[in-house]
Amino acid sequence: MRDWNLQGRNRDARLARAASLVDGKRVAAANARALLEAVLEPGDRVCLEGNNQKQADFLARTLASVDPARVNGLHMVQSVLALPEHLDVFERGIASKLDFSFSGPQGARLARMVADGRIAVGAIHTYLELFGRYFVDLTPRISLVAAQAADAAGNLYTGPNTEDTPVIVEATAFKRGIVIAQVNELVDSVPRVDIPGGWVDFVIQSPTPHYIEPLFTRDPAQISEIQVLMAMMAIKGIYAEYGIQRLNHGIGFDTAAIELLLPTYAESLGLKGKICRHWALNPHPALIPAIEAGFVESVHSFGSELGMEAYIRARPDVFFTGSDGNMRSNRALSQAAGHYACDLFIGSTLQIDLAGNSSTATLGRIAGFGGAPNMGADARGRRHASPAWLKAGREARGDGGRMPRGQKLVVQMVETFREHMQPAFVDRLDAWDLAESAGMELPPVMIYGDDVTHILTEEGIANLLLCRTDEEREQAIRGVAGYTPVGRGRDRRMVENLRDRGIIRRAEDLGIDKRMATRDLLAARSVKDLVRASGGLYDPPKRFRNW
Amino acid sequence: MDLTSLLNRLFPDGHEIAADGVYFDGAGRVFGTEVAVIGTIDNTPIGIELAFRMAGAVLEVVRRHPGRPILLLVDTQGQRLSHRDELLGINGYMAHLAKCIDLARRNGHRVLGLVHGQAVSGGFLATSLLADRCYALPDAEIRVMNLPAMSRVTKIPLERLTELSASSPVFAPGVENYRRMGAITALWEGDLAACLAEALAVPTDGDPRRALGEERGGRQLARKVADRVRHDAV
Amino acid sequence: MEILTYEYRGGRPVASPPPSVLVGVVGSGNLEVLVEPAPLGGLCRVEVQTAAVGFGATWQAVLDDVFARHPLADVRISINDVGATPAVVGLRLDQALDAFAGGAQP
Amino acid sequence: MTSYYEDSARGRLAGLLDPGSLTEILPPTERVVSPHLRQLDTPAAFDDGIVVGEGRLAGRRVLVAAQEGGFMGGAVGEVHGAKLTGLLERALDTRPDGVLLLVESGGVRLHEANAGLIAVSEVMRAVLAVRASGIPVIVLDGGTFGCFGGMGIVSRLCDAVVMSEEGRLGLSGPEVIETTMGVEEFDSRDRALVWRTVGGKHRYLLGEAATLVEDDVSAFRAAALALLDHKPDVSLSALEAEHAALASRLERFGDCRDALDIWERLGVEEPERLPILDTADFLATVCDRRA
Repeated sequence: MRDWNLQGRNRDARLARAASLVDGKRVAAANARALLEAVLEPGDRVCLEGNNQKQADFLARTLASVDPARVNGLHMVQSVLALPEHLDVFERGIASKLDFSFSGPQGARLARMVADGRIAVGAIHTYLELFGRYFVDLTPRISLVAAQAADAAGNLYTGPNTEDTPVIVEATAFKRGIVIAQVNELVDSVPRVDIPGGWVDFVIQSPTPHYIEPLFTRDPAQISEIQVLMAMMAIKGIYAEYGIQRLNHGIGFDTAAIELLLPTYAESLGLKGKICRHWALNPHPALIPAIEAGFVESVHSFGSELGMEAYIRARPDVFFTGSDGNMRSNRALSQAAGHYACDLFIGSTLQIDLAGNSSTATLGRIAGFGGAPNMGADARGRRHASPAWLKAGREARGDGGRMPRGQKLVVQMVETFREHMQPAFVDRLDAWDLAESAGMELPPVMIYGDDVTHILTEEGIANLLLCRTDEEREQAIRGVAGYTPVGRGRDRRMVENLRDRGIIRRAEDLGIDKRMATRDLLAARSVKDLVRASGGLYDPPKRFRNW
Repeated sequence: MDLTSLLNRLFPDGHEIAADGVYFDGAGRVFGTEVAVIGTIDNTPIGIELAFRMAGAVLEVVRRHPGRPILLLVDTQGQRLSHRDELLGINGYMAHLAKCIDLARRNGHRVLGLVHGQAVSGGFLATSLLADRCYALPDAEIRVMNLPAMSRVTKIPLERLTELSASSPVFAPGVENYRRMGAITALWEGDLAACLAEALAVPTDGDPRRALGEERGGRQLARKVADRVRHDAV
Repeated sequence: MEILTYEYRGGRPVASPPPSVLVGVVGSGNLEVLVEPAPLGGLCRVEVQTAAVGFGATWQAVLDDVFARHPLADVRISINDVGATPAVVGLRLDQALDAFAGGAQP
Repeated sequence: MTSYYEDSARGRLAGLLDPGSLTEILPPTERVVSPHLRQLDTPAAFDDGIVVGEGRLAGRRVLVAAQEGGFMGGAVGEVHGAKLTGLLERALDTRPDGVLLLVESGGVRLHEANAGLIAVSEVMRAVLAVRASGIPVIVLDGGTFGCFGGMGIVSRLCDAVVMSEEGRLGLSGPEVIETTMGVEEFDSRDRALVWRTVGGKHRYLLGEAATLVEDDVSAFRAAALALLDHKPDVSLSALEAEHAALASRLERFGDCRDALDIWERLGVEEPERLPILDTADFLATVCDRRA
């Protein structure tokens, strides 16, 4: 008779091997390496928690220090490669295969190691895809996660940075895997239960608190007047035009400028209550003035942001907070919310081609995707209507009697030249060369051209929804590509025609006086202004201070 | 040159100069003239204590020996680079030293500087560069920054800096460059006592360095520009 | 460093121009623009000193458009540039030439 | 309210002086640029990063110099320094009510390091000559790049320093100390540490800054005006008093390793609160606590 519980029995065997190291569920930090060597088996699929914010850094160091003779050939399935240890495990032969989403800080080293054959990459995913595969064909055998605190029963309290922990633990615990958590403190009772103790096998108090990167903090002092101009165009030419109520913003100074113009410029246009009410967004400090001005009704977050804790606690009507008063973030759910429940995504990119495909890939770096493609893609499965979604759909499909359907607004916002005069518009994305050199099956495209609805540059807005032919689309893109070679290659007559038809709109077409585009328009011009706007509740990380 | 032989050569008629670690002061006699001496050795970094101590010594000369010439013999690799010195306002201590030297000048003390080891940046600024005249021994070293470090900071290729420094005295380390720029009046060689006596005898008036730099072809613009700003009608 | 010169004809002189207008700062990604009246026989002359080498065609395109917006004659425009993007170049020139044509120092 | 921190040198002067009263000497149209930058393939500025001229402050005659931090961090080169020296010497001839130095400088410009270093020493002597002639020299320090190197010394040679809390004043910049001595000595990325070490509030508490104002050009204007009646005193007794004050600073705080230790020793309650206080609250909190 077939044994239907091999996984359970294997789990029991692993736990038995670790029995001597455990006191209840607690394992001393000094025994962490021994624990991993006891419970891991060669070839295991391992999820090491780490994203662009929170890091299970102690467990990462510990995993990188195990004996490769005992633990090897691991298959890492993790959101982000952020720490050197995430690649050290491959260098030491502990792991050999990788499925992941994002590797920004380690992108160059990853590319070298892939080229050297030290890492076999399964696939590069978006967050939601990878989380999805945790429940289908990439279920972790062992998960190494991070939390703020644990009690004796193993109940975990994550604090505001809940992030990926629930989805990782759920996938592991309910498939007879093993969950090991590093925690900053051991407590008698946790302030709230983010992960039930029954889902957690081992708890280790780490010698130092887990690292959190303040990735979403943008110093308003660095926002340029060009970015102010582009933000004015976004607000007047897109947000007001479509009545955008529910949205997500990418990271960057371009979108921070929009956030900081809501209480000033958008207010002056009478848009309060008409735009930007509901957000799937990390708690951007730059959003504080808009929240205080009454623009924002709700914000659900993928993760938290360092320094925003007290402010979030004091604004429970806006943020999702627990009985302890602190935020509960959740990357998987916020990604789903951003995909299905938002009408607009706006973000920056590095390169856009003539078909509107955009990519942040550069040669010699495998950076991955993160969550932007989940936000920056039309939700084909969406069925509920909203005015913005319907208007976009009408513009795309015309009134030709086809089946009515809406469309998500996906806006790419770029200056035509980046730093050092690198053009943002190109004939051919670097992603093609990267795919070739790294042996990828697909060029790593962040947002596909057929999902992009608008391209916004300092020269104007190209509404791709209204383009009816590939040629129109190309000229619309060239028509906002400024003085880049792509922009200079425009057909001037056709671009003027597109402008007459409202497909291309310049600042003056939108009634925007460029001379108004100064930093004086920003609701906060420094991090200190943000602190003031928060009534002293925002406590920025010290690297962002000038006081 | 070690301090003892330097002092012996400067003051063949004898001196009472006491050293305390890297610091020394006292007086020496050269051809019958009593000269106050304040200085340091061992390329010492000048932190707040040392700046303060030198300032005190200058004030002491002004109080007790009106009119006595002062010879600065400061050997320094520059200001002390430390968080604690910045915390306590090292720039204020340096400025205080400079003010004391200037006070001495205004009160009729001839102030001379002699670079005998190193003279670098802030340590040079607050001391010998404030003297009426500054001299140097030929093997002394004067700089703001060496060329490799300068290349790193300015991102200008080292080869380019090296090549240009062969003809331009404007940025590269070197006593001769500072002489051409007018900051070093002359190099002292041979009979140092005679050099000192001669320097003490030359009348001084105002800050001659721009004119000197122009005359020697090291600084072509400083005098012209300063004069225009001073005198142009507006 | 590269030095570029451009000349435009067909503009009109400003009736009572200010002695000069200066806009911007010679800092990274920025530039300074100095505009002065000059007896150039109806020409508008632009002299660019730029740290970004090899962008002559881009400058030409940007300046063509600037001249189309501000067709001035007997004007000398001097630029010190540290790799400013065309967007910033256009902005500074608009600021400078608006002020010049308006006859008042900004 | 116009932010002094964000403004350019020319913008600051425009807001500081009586409207239209500035007459610039060697303006950009004269094109007195640094010849040394060109040699090193580096862009020059038409004013070499400093504006000098004559103007009026509430009707009173002043000479002014404003360094532009955006150009090479306000660093002093041959022309830049000579403009400043010439301006100070002009005061000896024209005897204005005061000289205002709007400093913003990382110190000596490395591309012309020797010329810059000597120029700073000429500025130092010129400042002291102007003060000795009875004309006050007032420093305003609230720019983005702070005031370091030789200009940090120059600032403390003057009659008074007006700072905002955003302003910084020191000798060696934190990055220089970190690069040379290591991150343990001074972590330049820890901006809270940087500001409580060299920022306006600490400088005010130590007595290095005479006045602390909001980051507002008109606040700087008011503070500068109030200081114009200051009578320079460069006598032996004045320097003896300064010497005693610096001795007492060394004695009281010489063993302190952080500004918080100093503030605590000054009798400030909850010193860790000081950085976040608005200027007005800060001044009220520390009014009788300065060194």
